[in-house]
Amino acid sequence: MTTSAGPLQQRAEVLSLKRVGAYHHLTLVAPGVAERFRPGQFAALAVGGPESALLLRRSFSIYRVRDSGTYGGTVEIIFAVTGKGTAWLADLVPHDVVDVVAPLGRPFALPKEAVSCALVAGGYGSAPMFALSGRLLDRGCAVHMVLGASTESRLFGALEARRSAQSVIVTTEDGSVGIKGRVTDVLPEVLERTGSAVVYACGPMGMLAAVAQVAETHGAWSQCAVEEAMACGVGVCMTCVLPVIGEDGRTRMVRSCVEGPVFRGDRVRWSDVGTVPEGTLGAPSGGWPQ
Amino acid sequence: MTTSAGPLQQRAEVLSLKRVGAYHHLTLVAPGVAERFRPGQFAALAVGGPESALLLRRSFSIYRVRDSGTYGGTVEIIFAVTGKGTAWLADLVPHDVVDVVAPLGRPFALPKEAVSCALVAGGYGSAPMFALSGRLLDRGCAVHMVLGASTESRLFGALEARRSAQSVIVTTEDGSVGIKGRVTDVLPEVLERTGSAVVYACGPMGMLAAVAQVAETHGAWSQCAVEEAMACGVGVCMTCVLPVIGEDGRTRMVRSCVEGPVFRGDRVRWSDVGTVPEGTLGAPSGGWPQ
Amino acid sequence: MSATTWSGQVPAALEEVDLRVDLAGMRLKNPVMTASGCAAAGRELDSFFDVTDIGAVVTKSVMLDPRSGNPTPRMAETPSGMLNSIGLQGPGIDSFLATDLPWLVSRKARAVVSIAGSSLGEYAELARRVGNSPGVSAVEVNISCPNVHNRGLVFACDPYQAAKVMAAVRRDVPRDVPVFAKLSADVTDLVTVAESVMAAGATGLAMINTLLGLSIDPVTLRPVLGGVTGGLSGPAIRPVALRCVWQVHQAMPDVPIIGIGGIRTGLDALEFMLAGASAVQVGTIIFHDPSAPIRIVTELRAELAARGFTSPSQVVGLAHTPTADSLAATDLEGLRSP
Amino acid sequence: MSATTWSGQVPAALEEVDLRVDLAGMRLKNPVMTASGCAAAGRELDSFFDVTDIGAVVTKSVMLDPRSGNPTPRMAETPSGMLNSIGLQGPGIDSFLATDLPWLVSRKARAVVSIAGSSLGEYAELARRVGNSPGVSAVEVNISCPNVHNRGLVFACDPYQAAKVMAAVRRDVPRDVPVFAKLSADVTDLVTVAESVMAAGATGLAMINTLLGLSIDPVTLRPVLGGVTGGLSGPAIRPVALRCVWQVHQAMPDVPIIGIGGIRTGLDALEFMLAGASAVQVGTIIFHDPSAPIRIVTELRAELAARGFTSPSQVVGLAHTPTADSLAATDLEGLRSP
Ligand SMILES: Cc1cc2nc3c(=O)[nH]c(=O)nc-3n(C[C@H](O)[C@H](O)[C@H](O)COP(=O)(O)OP(=O)(O)OC[C@H]3O[C@@H](n4cnc5c(N)ncnc54)[C@H](O)[C@@H]3O)c2cc1C
Ligand SMILES: Cc1cc2nc3c(=O)[nH]c(=O)nc-3n(C[C@H](O)[C@H](O)[C@H](O)COP(=O)(O)OP(=O)(O)OC[C@H]3O[C@@H](n4cnc5c(N)ncnc54)[C@H](O)[C@@H]3O)c2cc1C
Ligand SMILES: Cc1cc2nc3c(=O)[nH]c(=O)nc-3n(C[C@H](O)[C@H](O)[C@H](O)COP(=O)(O)O)c2cc1C
Ligand SMILES: Cc1cc2nc3c(=O)[nH]c(=O)nc-3n(C[C@H](O)[C@H](O)[C@H](O)COP(=O)(O)O)c2cc1C
Ligand code: FES
Ligand code: FES
Repeated sequence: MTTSAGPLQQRAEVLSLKRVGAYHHLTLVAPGVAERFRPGQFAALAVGGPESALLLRRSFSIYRVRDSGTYGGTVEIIFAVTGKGTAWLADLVPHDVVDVVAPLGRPFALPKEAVSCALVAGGYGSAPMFALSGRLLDRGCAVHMVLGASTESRLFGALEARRSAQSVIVTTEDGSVGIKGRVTDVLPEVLERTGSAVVYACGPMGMLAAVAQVAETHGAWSQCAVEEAMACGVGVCMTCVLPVIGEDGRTRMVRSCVEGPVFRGDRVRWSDVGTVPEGTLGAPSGGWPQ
Repeated sequence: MTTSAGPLQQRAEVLSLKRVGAYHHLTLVAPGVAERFRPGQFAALAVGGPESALLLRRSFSIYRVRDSGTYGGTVEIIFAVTGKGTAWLADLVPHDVVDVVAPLGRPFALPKEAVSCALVAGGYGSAPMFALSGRLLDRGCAVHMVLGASTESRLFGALEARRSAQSVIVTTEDGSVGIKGRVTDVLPEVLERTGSAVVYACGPMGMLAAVAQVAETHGAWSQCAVEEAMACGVGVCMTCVLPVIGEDGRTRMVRSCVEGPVFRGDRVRWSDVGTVPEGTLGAPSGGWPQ
Repeated sequence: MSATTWSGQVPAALEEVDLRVDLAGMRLKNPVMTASGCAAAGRELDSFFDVTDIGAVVTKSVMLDPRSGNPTPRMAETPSGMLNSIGLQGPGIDSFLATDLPWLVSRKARAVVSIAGSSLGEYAELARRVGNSPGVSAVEVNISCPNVHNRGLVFACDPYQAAKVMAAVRRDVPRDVPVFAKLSADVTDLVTVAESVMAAGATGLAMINTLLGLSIDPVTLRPVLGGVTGGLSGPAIRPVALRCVWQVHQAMPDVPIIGIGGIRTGLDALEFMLAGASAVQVGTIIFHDPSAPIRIVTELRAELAARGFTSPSQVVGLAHTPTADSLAATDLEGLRSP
Repeated sequence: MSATTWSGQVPAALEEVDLRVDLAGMRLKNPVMTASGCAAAGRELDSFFDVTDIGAVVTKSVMLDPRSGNPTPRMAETPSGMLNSIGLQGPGIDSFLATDLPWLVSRKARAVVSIAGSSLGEYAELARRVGNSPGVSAVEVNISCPNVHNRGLVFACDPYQAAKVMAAVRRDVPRDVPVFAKLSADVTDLVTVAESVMAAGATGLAMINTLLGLSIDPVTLRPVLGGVTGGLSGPAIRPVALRCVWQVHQAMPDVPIIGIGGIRTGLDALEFMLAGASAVQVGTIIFHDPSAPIRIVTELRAELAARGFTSPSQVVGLAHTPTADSLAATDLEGLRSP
């Protein structure tokens, strides 16, 4: 039965598409998404047009939603062009129509108390962080942001971050803006200074692994939004799995589209992503590949 | 070796796309085509965009070419939406780009003397007739047009015909405009009245067969532009064949893209199209299918 | 007779079309099912459409024990298709019977349970467990998965081995529960495999499974998939799947066939039925459009009505009859898409 | 060793790349050829690019006698592919040798002549005629065409029959002219067929031919093609073709393979070479883009250079080496398309 809490599938009109540094900022008219949305969820877009040879949807963190206004509800994403599908998206013009399914996946878990939180993002990984910081601030949490990228043009939302957080630190690997280095170079200091109880992270797998490690060292919880290739995005195909340790201590290959994309950082077996570690439920003995 | 007389392949910008009755009139910027073009030739357009699942080009008679002007050379076609590729074409907007190969195929043969000619077309089959009439008039020929369609909206160029011909007769099957009936109902009278030595025809296969028959009965030559499904349009695939009788009296399966689309009406074995008639060069005994 | 209805060419009203079918004794609301491995056990799709509104849910092939599946990446997009190497990840039969099946039953959805084993004994054991579970409408036997990390020939590629599996399964599934053998197209002679599993007791055939394929990563210069080769599915394989249905229906016109492979629209479903399928399964296109199964039900109704048919049974195998051929295509131009 | 070059990751300059290859003793300007039946005998394509600038022109399979081919329709478009049932229309060997071949020779193009017979005797006769004609760089033996109206098994589907054809052809073609067997993927066990034709004297393998498919006309409700079934080609089949090249190269790493199937870009060509092909053929995509073969030559050069390779021979089969795997993909992000 269609539930009102579930994802919506709709043909959404393009309201605007703008360049932001190395990225594109796409706004789609998609009524009903805002009401269902929680930060950390994603949208899956069909690409290539009506005669497309590209069969699979592309997934993007939801950056922002609006529940009404002049154009009805909207949903916004930030994307980088990395292949055919995103190249097609980057050519959209207002009034074009895109089939979108949203919101999908499990959102960031919010703390019950008004604690201090660190939001750490790499590249377009900052996209979901602003909606998140909004909800955290609403709950009286203090928000501290650490945004990193390889270079300035790949940094998203540094200005917006100043409005969304008590403190903001920017790092770039080439030093073109902010501190030269990686987010994890500054994160320990941030955690110590702010006493953050929770670390929220979104970015490349390597960064997430490192952030989860730092959080653990500092006795903080971590909530990491992963990015695994997804064929369906809705939980039916089993392509998007990664090894995650359950409550029972058992490792399982878990679907990142419906049981993620947000996971507890201490639950994901980061260094085993891309393998089936020995001892995983149902794994051949010795794990796979050997 | 690339010859200057051969077809050109180019990424052509859309200059305009307009509705004309049930059809669409597409103008593409395609320098160099006009210089090579002769009436009866066609253009092959790639459809579906960069990620298209539609592999094959769509062929269209060339309606008009211009060799320069504000926009450089242009080529124009008239098309009906009948499937996925033409539906995609109908959605083009100015500045979109279409990969086009043109001009292709053998043109209408022109008479050496200044004789009277009848130009007979069904539906969008009139598209190539205006360029043809121009060349005939240039040679001092008299031009008489007969344009037919199922209904008024499917008649193309009736007004333009008045400027291009000494006489014009229009027929529609539903009588919505002109004489109720088919082009072949009026053709005998036209041939008698005008004493035409050559009949040029473009339209559905059934119409061409009937026109060729009428021409033969009246002792006129006929030149018929056929429309067979084409995979390559350039002579390399052998999909577009139909049974044609050669100079030697032998029937061969002949490529309509390079040895046509214009054939002498008395050479095509109209009633055997879609088969391999017995006696065709290389046919199994009894023909095929039996 | 159907050909007459067709040549009559009086379009039917949508309400006149009764989509119910009898598939080897199974009564289905309509002939559209989900394909195994493309709908999990139905639950996730229930937020996109009511899973009781389609013909049946075919569940992901279940094995005896829990199974982790292959390492990632497990997918690669290909032109109009995709490769997958899931490696039959699943919870094992105990968990399936305790959790997944009861949900389908409680929803009153038609459940077709797909089973996969790595030995005859496993197939027999699965057949016993599944066959005796209430609420199972039919069993589909996956003998053709090319992804499993078993470098021997898969069962489906050998008529003799395929028949042994079917015989073992048939023995342990109650008579009134139909058993479908799911075939692979990656064989030299499909009809022989089909005949052999039918002789071994299959009630009908489901075809086709994915084709074996490979894709190479332009960055690592290695195969994309963790499992190296994978199964090709989606519209790209539709012509191959249609050919398989055609060939087998031609050889065995009375065998119930479920057509599978790249079905995207109601028109595609109709093509499979014309070629000889009594029902169809919708797989990969669900990933593109999670509401595809129900959309295809609606579209199939419209395609039938437009051609003057009032029941899917009227079109099954119709493309094999020369009657349809004699129709003058010109009268039917209005039916050309779009 | 190539893997070292690669892991060095210093992009090469375009001029540094030497595209020449030695294919079973044939020296080619570059590894890109046209596929049989998709370029006629080269003449028509010469108005889109200089046919001497590609590796070779493989001519449409020629038979002993002139042949009318199948009735139309002979094609059906399918998702990212097409079906054809040409039925080997052609002028026969006499006319071919009198007209088509001399044109290629006079243009100084590399001519690979594809032959097709319906009996061993015909193959032998064709081999004799073609093998002794000056200007033939190699012979390709089409043993796998599914279109011909011969309801028996095609030669390519039976390792024994396939070997007999190859032996007959090899006997009659001069030693210094390489003979390639063109294989069909529509078999249960491709490696066995490959081994068997190699044992019978083939110099190398060309793979794959089209897959057998079918399409149904929504208006007539009958198969679209005059020949009922047809051959599926184009990007849709590329993953299957790549898998075939991979499997055969894995089993017989020293056998020269020409990769064929859905190649659209230089990157696709590179994928085939990584999987084990020493050269490639470009088929259906020519219909979409008549200048595709020369475009692919240019693109292949760029793809090689970007990865620090200076010769196609450095990449042949590289995807099988675990070395390439150990490269950190993150350093290579710049190579991801586009
Ligand atoms: C939950 C989630 C959230 C994401 N959020 C964002 C975001 O906010 N902004 C953004 O720019 N990108 C985001 N991505 C990555 C984005 O989905 C890919 O960049 C995109 O799918 C690439 O498509 P393409 O056609 O351009 O590339 P191609 O290489 O042509 O894609 C081929 C196939 O691989 C998949 N694929 C390729 N790269 C990735 C990737 N990095 N992650 C997952 N699948 C991939 C594609 O979906 C497609 O199925 C997210 C991915 C996931 C799973
Ligand atoms: C020489 C020539 C000249 C033509 N001139 C015109 C013209 O001036 N105006 C016009 O509207 N149409 C013309 N046509 C027909 C036009 O090519 C088809 O209408 C068009 O290809 C249909 O494409 P589609 O994708 O909309 O249809 P689909 O049915 O989706 O096409 C599927 C495949 O069938 C082929 N096909 C379908 N219908 C036809 C057809 N009638 N003739 C040939 N191939 C077909 C397509 O090219 C494509 O390969 C001409 C065809 C030829 C061969
Ligand atoms: C991701 C994925 C998983 C699949 N898993 C199974 C499976 O477990 N059992 C099975 O019999 N078929 C499985 N299949 C095959 C499909 O059921 C179907 O036969 C095939 O994909 C062709 O249909 P399609 O093109 O509509 O997807 C799977 C296919 C895909 C794409
Ligand atoms: C129209 C057409 C005609 C073909 N004719 C032949 C042929 O005569 N001999 C042959 O060996 N292969 C023939 N083929 C197969 C191609 O050579 C090639 O093996 C196949 O199409 C796969 O490659 P592609 O996807 O690049 O087209 C033909 C293919 C097409 C599309
Ligand atoms: S993407 Fe299909 S299950 Fe997660
Ligand atoms: S369309 Fe290819 S030969 Fe005519």
